[in-house]
Amino acid sequence: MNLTGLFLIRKEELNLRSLLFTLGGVFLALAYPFVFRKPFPQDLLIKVLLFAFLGNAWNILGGLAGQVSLGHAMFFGLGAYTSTLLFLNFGVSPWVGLVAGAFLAGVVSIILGYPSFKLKGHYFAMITIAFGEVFHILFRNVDAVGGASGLFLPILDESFGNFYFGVNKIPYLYIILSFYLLSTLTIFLLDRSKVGFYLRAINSEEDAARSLGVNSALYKSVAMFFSALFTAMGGTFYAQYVTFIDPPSVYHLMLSIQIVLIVILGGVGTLFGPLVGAAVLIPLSEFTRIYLGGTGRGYDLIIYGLLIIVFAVYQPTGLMGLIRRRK
Amino acid sequence: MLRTEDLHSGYGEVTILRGVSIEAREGKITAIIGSNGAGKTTLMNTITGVVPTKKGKILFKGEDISRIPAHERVRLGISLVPEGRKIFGRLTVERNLIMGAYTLTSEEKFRENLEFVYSLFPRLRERRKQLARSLSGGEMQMLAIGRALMSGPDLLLLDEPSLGIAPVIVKQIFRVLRELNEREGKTILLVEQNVKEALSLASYVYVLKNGAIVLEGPSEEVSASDEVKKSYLGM
Amino acid sequence: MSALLSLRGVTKRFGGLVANRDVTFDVHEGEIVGLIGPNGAGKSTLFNCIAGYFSPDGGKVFFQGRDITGYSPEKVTHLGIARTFQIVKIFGNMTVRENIMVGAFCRTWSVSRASEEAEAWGTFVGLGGKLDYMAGELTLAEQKWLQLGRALATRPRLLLMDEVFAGLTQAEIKSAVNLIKRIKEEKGITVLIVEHVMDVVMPLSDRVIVLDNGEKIAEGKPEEVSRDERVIRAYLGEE
Amino acid sequence: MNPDLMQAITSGLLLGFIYSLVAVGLTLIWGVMDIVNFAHGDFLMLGMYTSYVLYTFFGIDPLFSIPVAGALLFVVGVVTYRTIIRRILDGPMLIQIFSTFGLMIFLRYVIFAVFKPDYRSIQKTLLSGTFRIFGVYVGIPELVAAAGALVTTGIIFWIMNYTKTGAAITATAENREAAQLMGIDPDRIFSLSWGIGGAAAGIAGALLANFFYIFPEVGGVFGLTAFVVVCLGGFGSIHGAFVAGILVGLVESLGGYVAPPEYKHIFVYSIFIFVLLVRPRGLFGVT
Repeated sequence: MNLTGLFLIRKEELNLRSLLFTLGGVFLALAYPFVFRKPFPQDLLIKVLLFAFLGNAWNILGGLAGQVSLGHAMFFGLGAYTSTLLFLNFGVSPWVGLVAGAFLAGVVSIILGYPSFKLKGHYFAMITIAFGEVFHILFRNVDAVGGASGLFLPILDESFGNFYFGVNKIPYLYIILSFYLLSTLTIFLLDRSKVGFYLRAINSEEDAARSLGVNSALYKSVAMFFSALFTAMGGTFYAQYVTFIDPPSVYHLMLSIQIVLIVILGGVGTLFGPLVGAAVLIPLSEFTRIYLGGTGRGYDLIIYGLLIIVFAVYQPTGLMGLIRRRK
Repeated sequence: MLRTEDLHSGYGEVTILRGVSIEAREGKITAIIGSNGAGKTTLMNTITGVVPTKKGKILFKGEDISRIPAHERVRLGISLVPEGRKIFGRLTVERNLIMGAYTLTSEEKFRENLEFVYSLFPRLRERRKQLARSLSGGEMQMLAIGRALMSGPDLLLLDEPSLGIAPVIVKQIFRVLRELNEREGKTILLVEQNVKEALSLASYVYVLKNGAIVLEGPSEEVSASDEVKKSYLGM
Repeated sequence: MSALLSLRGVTKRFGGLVANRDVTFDVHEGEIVGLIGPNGAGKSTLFNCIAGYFSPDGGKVFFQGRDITGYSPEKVTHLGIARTFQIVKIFGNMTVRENIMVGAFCRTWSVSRASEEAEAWGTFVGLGGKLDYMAGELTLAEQKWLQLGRALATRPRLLLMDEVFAGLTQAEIKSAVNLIKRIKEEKGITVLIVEHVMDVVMPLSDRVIVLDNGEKIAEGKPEEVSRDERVIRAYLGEE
Repeated sequence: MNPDLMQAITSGLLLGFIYSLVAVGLTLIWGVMDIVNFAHGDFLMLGMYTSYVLYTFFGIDPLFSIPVAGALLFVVGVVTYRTIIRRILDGPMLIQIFSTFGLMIFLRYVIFAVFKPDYRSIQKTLLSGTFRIFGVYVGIPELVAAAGALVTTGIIFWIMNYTKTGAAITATAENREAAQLMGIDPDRIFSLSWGIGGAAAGIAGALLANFFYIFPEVGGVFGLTAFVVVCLGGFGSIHGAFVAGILVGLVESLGGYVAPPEYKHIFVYSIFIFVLLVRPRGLFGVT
């Protein structure tokens, strides 16, 4: 069997125009830090790409397989804590920590996911909240992992090997860009393989899928594994970028919510939805925080809340749905 | 009392009834027979408004009710005993009957109807404090009929009252229906698979097939027709 | 001749209700068998016991001599039993081709291979011109053909069909009957049809099995069965 | 018996009655229309702030704010149903989840913006002080709150089981179509359920305001606990929520007794996970 046969690539997806479009996008992202040289806009793009990446990760489970998780912060936190603790305690390179954290999150996701997959709809969403909260409480209270006061990464030599670049944001930008591209490519290929067909079938009519020989528990686990793996990578990236982690910043329920919200805003199950959602929501929340929320009064979150309600009621297919309708 | 004219309806995109015109005459029992999937239940649900009318009219006492919401049609005097009974298992027998009288405002009328239903089905009185889900299939069917009678309807619709019930109870239920018609003068429209019972009970019969009426007439004529045998036994 | 599918004393209860009681019958290779009975006779329950959606409380189900009692639906499909659903369950947000491909993936990992098979089966069930339509846009009848094509793409030896004719017009029923005959004759697939409407199944079936109140009350050639006193009573009511 | 243990059991019991009341409101909405109200805890928070505002600006003792909070949150519940829930009732599950999530965030941070994140409390109320019985200290506000919660739960229980309206709610929950055939307007029943659910949370909040800290995120704690209670009691079961509320109150309190208090919620969530996986219909749920 030849490898190309494993993926369904339609001609219209590989024409010159979409290729140019993608390359153009990548080029713009690469050139961006040379146009916007201040830290704020650079930081903004890094956050947009980070959340687009997390949105992609969530989309594998939520968008493709249709399993709504509201506990993805636990994988993010696992990634952040694994690499940080390995480095602080054993001097392990954050890159190794990244792999270790991703793998750990993947394994945890299967252990927790397999029994949970028999729960449908709201019940699955609720058990993921509970798992997420248990992780949150545990990390807040166990002193060996820093407890409530969190963990600081020490200042190191700025190098790729150390995954540390001080105030220079450009390398971080390129790293998260490549993460994002990697996740997008993975979803693109996954979606066009047998696994993708199976996940969409499970999402649409699980009983019918099973009647066609789809082992739904197995394939949901596969989706959960990839989803957790990427989310944990995002966690490690965050830890290396911000150099400080504590339970409220990496394990909070609101983080899980924010990831899902970005996907909903962009369009659930779409390839570029998370990027569109992040590109709208992250700047919106950053700007409202700066211009309205100087005293930490949470105006940005009021707008968040309203946006969610409005989108839920009037535009459930997200921004991608809007764009498509225009066509 | 009730007449449908060129009635079309179905679920979403799917059309199941394709131009059904029937009439339930006042004081008579009318039956609609037909096999599974013919559209009998859809017809009942369209008359009560649970399934929306796509085209055509439903005239009740001369007025077109096809655009009135389902929950308001009860007040007009239409009551259905739904397929599969659909009793409220989490409520007691008596509270099921209270639900049947939901639209009644007069306490006196309620008492009267309750007494009437208990006199029709003494078994229900014995079990009035029990949760309805603990009843047997036959008792549930009695409860469903009693519940439908609680609103004091002018037109009683029944969807497959004999389904999944022991033959003895079926006989009893059909006897009650006959009584309701003969003594109380209730107008009844029922849908049945149990062809023999339906033909003996009703004065006028329609045969529904694939969402359309293929045969109609007084029950003696219909029972003599070969068409019925053919539809049911494939001979 | 050993049987392709054998049921031996299958019993299924729901709470106090016995949906199937001690049902025993065989289906042989190359047959079209009708499983008929009035509403509530327990046909669907029995069907689900064979297809792996219910686990029987008593008795055994054998397929090609292998005990498959209590197997999961996906495992049953891999062994060579495919099914359709009475209430159509298509993947509405996927195209016709993609729907059938999900079935074809049962035997291959190759997308191009699955796509080719989807074309072949799509054409076989008469949807050749609509391969790239969204399945949700099809008419009810077309969705039923799609279910059939999708099930066939798993390359079954036995096809279970649950009330395929319900809700179809006369013309559609005719083409369904033709299709089922072709499934048997051209593809050599054994068919078990669960059906309520007798007039369609009788001429189509080589043999019929009649259920009433969860029990098998008759089995045999269609013309014999339709003369059977118990069957007539079950259908036309108690005397 | 060990006095500390007695103390833990007593406070767990008192808290449990409040949990029951909060959960009864949540389970009612869930049972009737299969919708999870993630903003339920924030309804409770609004109830607390109602008391706070009436006390601070008008000098009304929180004891008398209880009916006001109940009425106000009844309206909030009905408005929520009419503006949001009605539109998403048949929508995809993800959207159903997120619409009330959006409401939760909105309510929480409107209060946050108005009242700042500070922890507040109402001092010098009519109900203050403690008394000692069998070596156990019992706060009068806690005791009154527990009694109030018990009475309110009792009233809801009575409505559901002994009135025609309660029967109509149960009937609609069980079979919407059959309820319509009785002449019941499901839309009205849904609206009413949201009203009662909101009022239960509002009253619980006003009862808590007598002794509990008041802050914008307080709903988070109670909301999540209410989910646990509802799940344990069986989704949609009123008496299940009542019993489970008391159990969860006890587990939380005893958990804080046997292990460091920071971990007490772990016990609660563990029950939640365990019940979901082993017996998803809860202790008293109907399938």
